Amino acid sequence: ALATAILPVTSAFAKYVQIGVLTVPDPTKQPGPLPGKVGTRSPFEVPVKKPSDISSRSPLQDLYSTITPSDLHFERHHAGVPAIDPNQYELLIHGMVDRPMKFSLHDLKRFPSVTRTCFIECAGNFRTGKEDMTVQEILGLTSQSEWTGVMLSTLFRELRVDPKATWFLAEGGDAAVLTRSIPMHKAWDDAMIAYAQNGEAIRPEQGYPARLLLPGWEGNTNVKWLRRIEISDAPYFTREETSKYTYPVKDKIRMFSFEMDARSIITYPSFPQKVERGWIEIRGLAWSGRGKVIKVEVSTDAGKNWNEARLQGPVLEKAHTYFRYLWQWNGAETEIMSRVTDETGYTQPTLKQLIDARGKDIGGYHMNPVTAWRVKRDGSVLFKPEKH
Amino acid sequence: ALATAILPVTSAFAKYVQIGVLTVPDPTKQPGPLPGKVGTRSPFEVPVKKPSDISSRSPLQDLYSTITPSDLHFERHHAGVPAIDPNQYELLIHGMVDRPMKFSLHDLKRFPSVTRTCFIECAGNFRTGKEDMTVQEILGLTSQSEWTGVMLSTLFRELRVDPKATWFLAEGGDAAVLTRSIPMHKAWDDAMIAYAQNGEAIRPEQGYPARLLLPGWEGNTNVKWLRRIEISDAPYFTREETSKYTYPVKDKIRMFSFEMDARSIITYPSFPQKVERGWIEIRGLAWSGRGKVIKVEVSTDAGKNWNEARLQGPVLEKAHTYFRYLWQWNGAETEIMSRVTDETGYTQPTLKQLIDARGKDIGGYHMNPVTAWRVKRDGSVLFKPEKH
Amino acid sequence: PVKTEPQWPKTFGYGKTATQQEIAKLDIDVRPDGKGLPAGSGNVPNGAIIYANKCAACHAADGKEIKGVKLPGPPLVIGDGKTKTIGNYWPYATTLFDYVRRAMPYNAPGSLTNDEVYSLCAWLLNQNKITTASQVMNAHTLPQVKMPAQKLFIVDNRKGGPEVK
Amino acid sequence: PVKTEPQWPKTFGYGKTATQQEIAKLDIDVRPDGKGLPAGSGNVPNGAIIYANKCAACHAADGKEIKGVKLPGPPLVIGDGKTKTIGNYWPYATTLFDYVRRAMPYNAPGSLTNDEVYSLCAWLLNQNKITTASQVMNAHTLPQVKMPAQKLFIVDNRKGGPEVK
Ligand code: HEC
Ligand code: HEC
Ligand SMILES: [Ca+2]
Ligand SMILES: [Ca+2]
Ligand SMILES: [Ca+2]
Ligand SMILES: [Ca+2]
Ligand SMILES: [Ca+2]
Ligand SMILES: [Ca+2]
Ligand SMILES: [Co+2]
Ligand SMILES: [Co+2]
Repeated sequence: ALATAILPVTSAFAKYVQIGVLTVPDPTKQPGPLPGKVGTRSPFEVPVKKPSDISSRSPLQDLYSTITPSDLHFERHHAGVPAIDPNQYELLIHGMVDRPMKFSLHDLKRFPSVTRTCFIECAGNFRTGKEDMTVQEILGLTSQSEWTGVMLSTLFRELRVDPKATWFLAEGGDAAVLTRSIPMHKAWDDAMIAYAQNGEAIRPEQGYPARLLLPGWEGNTNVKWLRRIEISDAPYFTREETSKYTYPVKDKIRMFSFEMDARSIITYPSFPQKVERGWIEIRGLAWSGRGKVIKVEVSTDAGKNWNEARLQGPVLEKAHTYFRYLWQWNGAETEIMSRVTDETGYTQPTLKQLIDARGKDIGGYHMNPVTAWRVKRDGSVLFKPEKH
Repeated sequence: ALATAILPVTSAFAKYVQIGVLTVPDPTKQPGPLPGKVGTRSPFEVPVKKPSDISSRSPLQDLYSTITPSDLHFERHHAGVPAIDPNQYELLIHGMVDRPMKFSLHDLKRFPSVTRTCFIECAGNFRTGKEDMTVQEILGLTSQSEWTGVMLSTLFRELRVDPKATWFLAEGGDAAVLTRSIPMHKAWDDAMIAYAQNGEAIRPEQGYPARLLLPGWEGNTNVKWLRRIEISDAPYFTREETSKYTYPVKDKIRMFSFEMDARSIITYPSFPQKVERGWIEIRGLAWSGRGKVIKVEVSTDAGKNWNEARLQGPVLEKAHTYFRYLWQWNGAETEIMSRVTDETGYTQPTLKQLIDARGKDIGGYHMNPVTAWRVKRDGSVLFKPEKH
Repeated sequence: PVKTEPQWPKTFGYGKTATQQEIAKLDIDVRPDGKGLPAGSGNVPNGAIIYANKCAACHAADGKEIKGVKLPGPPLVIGDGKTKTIGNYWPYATTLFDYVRRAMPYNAPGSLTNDEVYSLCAWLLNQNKITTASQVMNAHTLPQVKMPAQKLFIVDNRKGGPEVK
Repeated sequence: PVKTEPQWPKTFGYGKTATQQEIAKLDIDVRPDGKGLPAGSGNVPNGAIIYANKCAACHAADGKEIKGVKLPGPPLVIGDGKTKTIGNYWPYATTLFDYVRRAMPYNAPGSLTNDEVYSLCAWLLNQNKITTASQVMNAHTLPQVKMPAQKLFIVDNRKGGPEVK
């Protein structure tokens, strides 16, 4: 029962792994399963997303670098994952264009293609309140992939867009038929239509067969299962850009808040991991929706002193960037935390700075505060939730 | 029956997909499956490796960029995939050291870590002989991952290696207990022990829980399921470096041929894809075991003229590098091919150049010839096998 | 002789022209200026009946938050508390038509007629004390509804750079 | 004040010292100079029996290639053709001991005693016409066997750079 529950049993593997037995007594004395058609995970490694009814979160504390395995990419959808037949799929582009057009998936793939690695992050990516929270629970609504597709500008060029156009509407083919209004300049800058993820066809949960990719912008604007683009001279004020993805800033409500501000978090050590006295390599992720990460600082004394961490290269624009910092822990209780600075000079703020800037009724969107971990004398690590 | 055969049915998905039905009539009219713990592939996308008894090959013609999804990474093993319990796992390092040591997986993960993206390629990666061969069949024994682990030099520093040591033996914990002798300089240069692949724990087929990674060197030397390293002042002449992975060069047999010479192939268009008259973006992969790719040239007229292709950045050392070249096909029969030049000035040779250099009895190792595709008048694409 | 990649052509020629009919089938969006609103109309009494039949199960009989109860859908009608609803948070009434027509009811999106959607808008706006019980909703009247929250909304005023805002 | 990462310590202190006993358990490799060969010995007649029982099913009764038949294992004995075998391709006899002890028989690797492996080496070397039928194999004699192919082997002579070699 144990084995059937946690084993990714392929037919080849099943032959060798007895029910209830995860290993053989001595693997050097018994040939294993032969080469297969599709690889497996070790039965000892069971990374999973943490699902709720509306989202599921990447297990960032269990990951080792900047690529999120495609099947662990966070999910946020508003009416489930649609089952789309790629042979029926069409993308319609119309509105302020010389020639409205529709493109099959095959058409999209024929255009000059580009590949870029960048993060996607849900604008509502922050939870707090308890000490026993994992990175996944705090901000697991961000993941990174190597995306391949066609530049949106390549398609717009094909249709001859009216130069007076200022916005476009992107619409999904899911049961929420989700829509967002996007300023045209993003199309001319770096917007893509992605049909591949981490080398293979994009996964259904990430928008199969094609999605909008707006590097660095609110996850919700990266419309999945993209079926239609309408080019316009005004935004549409859809439900997802008025009732949702807006937030109080003092006495006003801010909308069309596209760029994701710079952010970082220590993923090791973090709850529920445990550490031992001595040398510890502190590790984590940093990113910015506005460009490159240029610096990550780590404090191991509750913010009194800050130390510059090493960045794993190549450091890419609008991309999760892995950082590492070597620390000798003397066994005393302390707090560790990280803060990132991006190429625009923006440094990740504290919760207090965010509240000072936006007021007390700060809401749940675009929350990127410095988050601290308490390292206890016994080596356990607890989240330090802050009131807001 | 169709659906059960090809559907990656998760419990969540199963609720919505009826047997025999891959799509719903209109996905905008019916909510789909909710967020899940582990993502799925679209039932319309079934990329698979091509297995034989001893290897399985990556479907390079179906991939879109440079990361190989972990479950599609090529496999080559000599006695199957061992089932290893990570809690029992130990790496022993001994021989010409001040202090022989053993490291648990936990120990390995505590050391300062590094991440690097590079290819692995089997030294025997070349098949030819038929027109209806796919890229996978011709040279599918290469894949690329983002690897994370500890530099071998970090461990060797810990044990204090005798400066007189010149070689080390790396030994796997599989049923072949596979061994290779490696010159010490590779350890001081860029050898790693990798425990993670594409963000998660390394897969069983790629060496779980830890493998040797020797960027740019023969796949076979990247010993998987690494259990032991012995530091020595001479090579061991193991079966894998004498009976195998050696090849005739004129009247001699060349051994310890570590670096993989530069190579490229067009993956689109390639057999069994079909093209249409008009603009075609030719796409492919290029790499070198000696450093960076600096140039890929494409010929669309059977080698008479060569045109420089675009390289997808960032171009990394010893890494699969994606290239693209825009071509207007007039519908006439022709041959297309690519050749790479690496940062050492080496240009991928023709089969004739290889035979001139090594003699007629050239064997199957370290074969990196330029490979051509015939584009037929009807748009079909066939491999052009050359005699050797 | 080594050449480099040719210039891009004026057009690649992939894809097909979309007909007006094909566009009309998908073009369901509605803008605050009323662009996109279809013919038809609806009123509060009809809206009340449709709401009771097709919406109340998830959004409560009166559309209001129920303390201590987690309904399948969010509250839609302004209540005692500060919960964000149509009445105190939505800047444009056209968004209501657009969203309900495309996405509701959650279990059968895209199933409502245009008249039904107009009626639901009439009822929801009236329940939220924005319009009167006799106000008919159609392509002409709906864009004219002035939403209380509209004045609160500002476009992103972050400017990039070092400032925390 | 911003500091950067501290210098690496002389030692991180992770891991444990390995005992000689722990090393001996895994240290099964054999070098051409004989380093690693265990005590024990074997001869051709014993080798013939063990081979027939444990190896012949996969490598043929006489170890030779059979034209038109694909055996589970490769041929081990030099035949008429140019097939690479121990007799015409292997540079060192010690490799035979090392490999057979660690990896054969394929279905039960690591199951042979040292004496059995020495006997198999004696038989295979004799079948390949390298040693005589009376030659005993042990830690002393095995490294002294001169393999016909040894003179053919050269270390990689590619030098990097532009040359195709
Ligand atoms: C089966 C449950 C269900 C039914 C029936 C249902 N809804 Fe909903 N409704 C929801 C859910 C869940 C959401 C939130 C969806 C999201 O956030 O993506 C929602 C959201 C809404 C919203 C947006 C609220 C906001 O503040 O953003 C409106 C308006 C709405 N529904 C109106 C209706 C109307 C009108 C009907 C009937 C025609 C209806 N709903 C029927 C579940 C339901
Ligand atoms: C169940 C089948 C099987 C049995 C039994 C078996 N072998 Fe093998 N043998 C193989 C296979 C398969 C290979 C090739 C393995 C590889 O290439 O990784 C092999 C390879 C070898 C090689 C290396 C050949 C070369 O040219 O590199 C030798 C030597 C060898 N076997 C000796 C033996 C001996 C001695 C025995 C009996 C003790 C034995 N084998 C029993 C299947 C078998
Ligand atoms: Ca930029
Ligand atoms: Ca270099
Ligand atoms: Ca419209
Ligand atoms: Ca909600
Ligand atoms: Ca040894
Ligand atoms: Ca073989
Ligand atoms: Co979101
Ligand atoms: Co190989």
